[in-house]
Amino acid sequence: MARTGVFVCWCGSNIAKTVDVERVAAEAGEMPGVAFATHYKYMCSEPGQALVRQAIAEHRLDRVVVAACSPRLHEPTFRKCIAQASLNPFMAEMANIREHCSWVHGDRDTATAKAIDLTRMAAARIRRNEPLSQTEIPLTKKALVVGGGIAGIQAALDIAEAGYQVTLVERTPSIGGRMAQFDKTFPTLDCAACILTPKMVECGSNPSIRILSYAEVEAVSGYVGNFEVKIRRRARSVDMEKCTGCGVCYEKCPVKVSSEFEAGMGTRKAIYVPFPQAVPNVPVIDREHCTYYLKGRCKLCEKFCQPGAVNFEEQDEILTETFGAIVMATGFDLWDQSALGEYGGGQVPDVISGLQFERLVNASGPTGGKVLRPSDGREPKTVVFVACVGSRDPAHGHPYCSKVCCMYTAKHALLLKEKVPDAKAYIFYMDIRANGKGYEEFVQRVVERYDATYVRGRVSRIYPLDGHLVVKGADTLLGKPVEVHADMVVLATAMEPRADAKEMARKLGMSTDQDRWFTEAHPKLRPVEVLTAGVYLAGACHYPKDIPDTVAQASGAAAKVVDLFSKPHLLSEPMIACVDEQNCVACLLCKEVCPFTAIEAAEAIDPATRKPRAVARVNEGLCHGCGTCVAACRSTSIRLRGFSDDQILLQLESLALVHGWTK
Amino acid sequence: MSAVILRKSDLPAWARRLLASYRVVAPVGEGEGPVRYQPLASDGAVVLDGLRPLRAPKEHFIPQVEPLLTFQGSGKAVTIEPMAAMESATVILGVRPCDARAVTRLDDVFLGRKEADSLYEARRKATLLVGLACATPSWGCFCTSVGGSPAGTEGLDLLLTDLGDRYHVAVLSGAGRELTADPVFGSATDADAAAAEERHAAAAARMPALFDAEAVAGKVEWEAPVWMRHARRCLACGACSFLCPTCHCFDIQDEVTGEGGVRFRCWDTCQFGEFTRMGAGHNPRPTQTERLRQRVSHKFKYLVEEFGRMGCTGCGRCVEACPVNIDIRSVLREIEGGER
Amino acid sequence: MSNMETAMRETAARLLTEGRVALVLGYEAGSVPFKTAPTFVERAEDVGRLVWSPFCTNNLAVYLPKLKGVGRVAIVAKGCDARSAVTLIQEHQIPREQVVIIGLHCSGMVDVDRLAPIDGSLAGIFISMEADGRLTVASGDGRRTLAVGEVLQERCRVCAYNTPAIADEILGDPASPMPASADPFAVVAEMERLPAAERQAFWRTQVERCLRCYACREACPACYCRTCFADKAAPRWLSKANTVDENWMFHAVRAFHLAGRCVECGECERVCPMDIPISKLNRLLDRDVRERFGYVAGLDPEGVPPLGTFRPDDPDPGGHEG
Amino acid sequence: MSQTQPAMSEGAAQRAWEPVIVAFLCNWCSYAGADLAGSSRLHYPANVRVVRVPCSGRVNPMFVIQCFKRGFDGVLIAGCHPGDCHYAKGNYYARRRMPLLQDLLGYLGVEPGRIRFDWVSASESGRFAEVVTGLTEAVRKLGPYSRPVPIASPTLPTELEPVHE
Repeated sequence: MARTGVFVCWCGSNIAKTVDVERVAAEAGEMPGVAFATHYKYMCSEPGQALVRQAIAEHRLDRVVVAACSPRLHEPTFRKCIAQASLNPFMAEMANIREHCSWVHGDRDTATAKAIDLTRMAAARIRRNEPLSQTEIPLTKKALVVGGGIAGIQAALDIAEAGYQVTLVERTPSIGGRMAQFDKTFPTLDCAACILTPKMVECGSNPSIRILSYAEVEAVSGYVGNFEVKIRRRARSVDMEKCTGCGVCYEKCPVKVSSEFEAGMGTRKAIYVPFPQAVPNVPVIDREHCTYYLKGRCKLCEKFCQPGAVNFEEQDEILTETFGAIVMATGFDLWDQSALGEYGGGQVPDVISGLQFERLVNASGPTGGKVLRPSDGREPKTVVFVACVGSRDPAHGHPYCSKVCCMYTAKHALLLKEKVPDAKAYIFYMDIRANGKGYEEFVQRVVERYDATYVRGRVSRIYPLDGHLVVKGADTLLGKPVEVHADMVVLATAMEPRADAKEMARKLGMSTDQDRWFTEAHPKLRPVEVLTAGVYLAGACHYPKDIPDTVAQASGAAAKVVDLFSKPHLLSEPMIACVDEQNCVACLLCKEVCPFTAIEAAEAIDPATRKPRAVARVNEGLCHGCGTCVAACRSTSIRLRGFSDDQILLQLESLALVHGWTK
Repeated sequence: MSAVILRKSDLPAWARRLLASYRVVAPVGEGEGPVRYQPLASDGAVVLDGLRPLRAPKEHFIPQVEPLLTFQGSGKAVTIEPMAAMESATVILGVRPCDARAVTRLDDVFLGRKEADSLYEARRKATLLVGLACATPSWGCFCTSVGGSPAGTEGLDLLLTDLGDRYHVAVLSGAGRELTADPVFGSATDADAAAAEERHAAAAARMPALFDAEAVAGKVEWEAPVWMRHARRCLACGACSFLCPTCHCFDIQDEVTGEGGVRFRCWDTCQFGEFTRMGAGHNPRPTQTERLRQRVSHKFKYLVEEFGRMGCTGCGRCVEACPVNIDIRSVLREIEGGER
Repeated sequence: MSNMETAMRETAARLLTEGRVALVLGYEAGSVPFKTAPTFVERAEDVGRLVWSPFCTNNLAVYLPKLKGVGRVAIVAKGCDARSAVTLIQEHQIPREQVVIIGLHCSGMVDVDRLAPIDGSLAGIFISMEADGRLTVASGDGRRTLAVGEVLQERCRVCAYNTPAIADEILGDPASPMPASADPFAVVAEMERLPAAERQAFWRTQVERCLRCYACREACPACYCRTCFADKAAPRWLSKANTVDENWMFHAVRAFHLAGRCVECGECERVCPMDIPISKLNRLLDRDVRERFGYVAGLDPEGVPPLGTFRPDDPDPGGHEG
Repeated sequence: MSQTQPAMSEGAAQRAWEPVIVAFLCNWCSYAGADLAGSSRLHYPANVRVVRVPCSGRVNPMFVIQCFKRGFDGVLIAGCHPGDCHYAKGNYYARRRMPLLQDLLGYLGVEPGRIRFDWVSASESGRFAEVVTGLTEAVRKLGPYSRPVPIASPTLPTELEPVHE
């Protein structure tokens, strides 16, 4: 039988003025399980706490109810207090007779009656309290950054700078990401490579950062502090240690393939580095196109490789490592314009994407920075830019704004004019969204000083005619149709989540929103966290972002990781769910409703049959104790420690005794 | 044995007069749901025609829930208040012969052992049973196969036989005779007696015996495939037992409220897995096979061994209520036929 | 013997002979002409036991979770039974590959009570199926021939899924849909028209006679919990005392636990010895789940039950509707 | 059988009927909103007895059913507004369960006015007071909810009156 002490606080006159505290204490003394009850002027004061501790010793109390203010205020106080008297801190409960009673009710009798009830409920509930403990969870102070674009690079650098080990996993042969493909950045027109490459190099040379390029995350298990991650290192066919980066291999390679880095505007070899400044500067062999892999002969690269770095026999390698935190910086894909039949369906060579235009104007691009149209290599004089291609367009699956197109389209018009001074830019747009530092001014400059003609309206059709392109649209401001004969059209196609975003989210136990972007933990207050503790977001895998926003979020994510790593170890959440495996029938509704993917299917031995049987199991590292699973469980086989069915039912029963059963 | 005559039109008047001195329990058709034996209100109508009521009058001897005592305590001081036994005299009207016979089987269990069950005893002693001969068997009925008859008199104080506009009332006990000491009763002629006989024979003819129950008792075995054959489809509900007029197993529970509460007993059944599950989880009757064996063996073997008569009166309620057509008649026929 | 019965036996024999299943779950002749009984056929030579008639009312899916461990099981399934199987697959009670669904086009099951002759007794009744599918019922009162459609169970009259939603084998000619005139939710609307006090009185009267024999629960394929909340000792949600309030809670909770999962097979109500109109409760939530969440139970084995998911734009509570 | 009923608290018998309403409040929003109502000294009727839960998703519909089984007069379930859940999604599941439960209980004769499921944020102290006041008034208008029938022998003379009229 419980030996509960009830301590009724006056809170000066805050409670005592409206509630007859003496009577509450007297009634409490008669309640089931209550061994001692008293009242005092300020329970939270040091003398008040001393009184509690003394009563625990004197009356051999094993649990304590404090009828006072809100537990949100003083629950920690009294937990600490009874811990000092050698009770488990979770053997304290509070009855909120101030905020929920004395401050909101005027009539003394009514308030006293309610205070007695609230105390009764707490005294009933506490009979089923159990000692809870927070266990120390060891913390692996190594971070995994997934994605080697500017977001991943920034996060990796910040974490490494704070003194922690970082592994940066990049799917392609080199880090650098989208930003490496860009020419200049808006609104300052800094050369993208000039500001990015130093960071790439720093990444490559920082001893705390290990870059695993040409690698992918295969599987993630575990939880915050201890994620076990399987990483597939795809076979490069070139020994990272031996290769000097001389480049002879790809000079000699006879196979030409359309280059991903050049967005299809240029070519590369079957053995290649994506771009000259690649980090690591070690080529890979594209086995799908390499003659040796296709036909079993060639090996020219091997023949010319002096250090003997080429290794055709290399196999994929699976690394399994433990990380304490994960930063997701997997970036975005561009929507494939071939879905747009009315714009030529990707079949008209001179209708290109914004990213392809970046490569065209880039000095290190396939044309050496000359703007030449793909079909015939002539310099275009009239170029139409179309914004919102697929974005803000629910019909094409992107109801959202891609956010960066307004700005880069303006930048493109400017760059065009700089490269081809007699060219004319037309920009079809829906709205101009230039909300960033210096952005609006930039757009104005393009309009005023670079002679760009902005046409507000949608382009309905683009088709080739006699060596040029007819662009048909409407000017919604003038309310009449517009037709422009252009030499080239640049489409600002929508940014969309990576094709495997959902798959990746599933691996990490994250969720994605209706557009498949990774979902943050809270849209306002926790924008870099996800619901899986220890996983953070950086950059456009979360939602379309430009470079400054991406870098800011990456630094935010890094700060979260550093904050996590600054602790000696993690403490488990004491009030979490646990499954009664004997009763669980593994319908797994709990798994469906868990916001934290903390519940998984598992097996337990059935004592009756001695055979394994499916059950649900709670991963204690992931559970946050919300109790949504508990309420979903039909056989009530999940218990939420601290908020168990027993505790709540007793609260209700204690009320029923007084009220429900009387006529 | 004497007999009297009660005109049907006089039945309500008689029932009302009984109410002056007795609690009267009778089949009452009440709105929706099946006809049940319920306390008759002064303006209530007794339903005596139709098939036997879906629920036996068993619940008036062993209520489904029955408080045994209340307790109130604080610290070491506990006060216990046992329930007083009922003393008010009761007449149950319209009891079918199978159900009246079933009461005698309950007597075996609750009164026939060393200690009588005081609550049962008080009720039983204060209760008179006025029977009604069955005219129409229900499809599950098999009283004739277990030594009973649609006009059986065992356990009854009076037996009414429907003769169209009147009842032939056989007086079977002294208490029964007192009940008929009422001006509404007339004397019965030989023709009435013959008519009653004729009705009894006609009803019995609709229900030929299906097996020899005496023979079955000797053939009930512990290990036999017949249990598994039928029990495999058993869903482990309690419909058979709860409707059975002789099933009497109960559980005792405490409803604790604060520092006091009530101890009650309530029907339980060997068909529930919980019934034999022990505290630590072990269950000596782990499947429905053992549970079906228990139920059949109890009625046709164990009670015979203990009291010399079986615990089934062939009312057929279990046959009709079983969701999966486990027909105890088939089980018994297979046992009788030596089909193992 | 009907064609369906022949096809069923052939299919069962083939599945057993080929070793594709360890057991076929079907119906055998019952102890009386208007009953069949669930049966478990494990050898091809026993398939002759299998029968098919408008009396095969049991939902055999109830046995599927109990047969874990015997290997792959074939189940003879009407539309409603197949929906139950879908629910069980969806809720991880049976792996899809461990069950072979022999779907039957169903024209409805007979409400046995509606066959009773004048004296209300089915004792000694004899039933035969005519070639045209009609039933001849012979009793002491004489013979009458009637169409199955005249004596259907209520749940069959309003059934919209008499063709199995999923099946591995499908037998019989596609059944014509049940008459569309019957609105399954008419009973719900009728109940809702009553004032609250009358509804309360109605349900208290209904549940007052509940014996808590749990036939409803045990006959229900969706009630597969190892320990029902009703039997749980700690905490004790429900007293074993069957007072009207405790019975009320049992039925309220059972109805809620079936929300979005009940396939309206109606077995709970059929097996209730006390004639408690349980379907009337289940059907309310069936309708609600359809209206609120656009979800119909037992159609998609891959689907997520409506209480296991949500939409951010689900309607917000409008406070009390007083 | 008065023995099975606990003694009424002193004074309870004299007082006229006062509705008993159980409020399940999520710790992060609605409980905090109720706290703020206290700090703001807002007054509302004293009929609500609060059960603190971590999240509205924790509220098992069986708790609500239990409340009415025990004869309480009203139930309030309040949680964070959609999108504000401390656990991100718990309230969305509550928003699926509770309306179904309200429909079910309504169908069983518990007047809809006795159950209120609503959002109250940590800053909505005024709203909390309004919700409680509104619910209390609605329940008061409806009168006492059906009181439970105690465990009793059906054949003991004192309990002979029919269970239902």
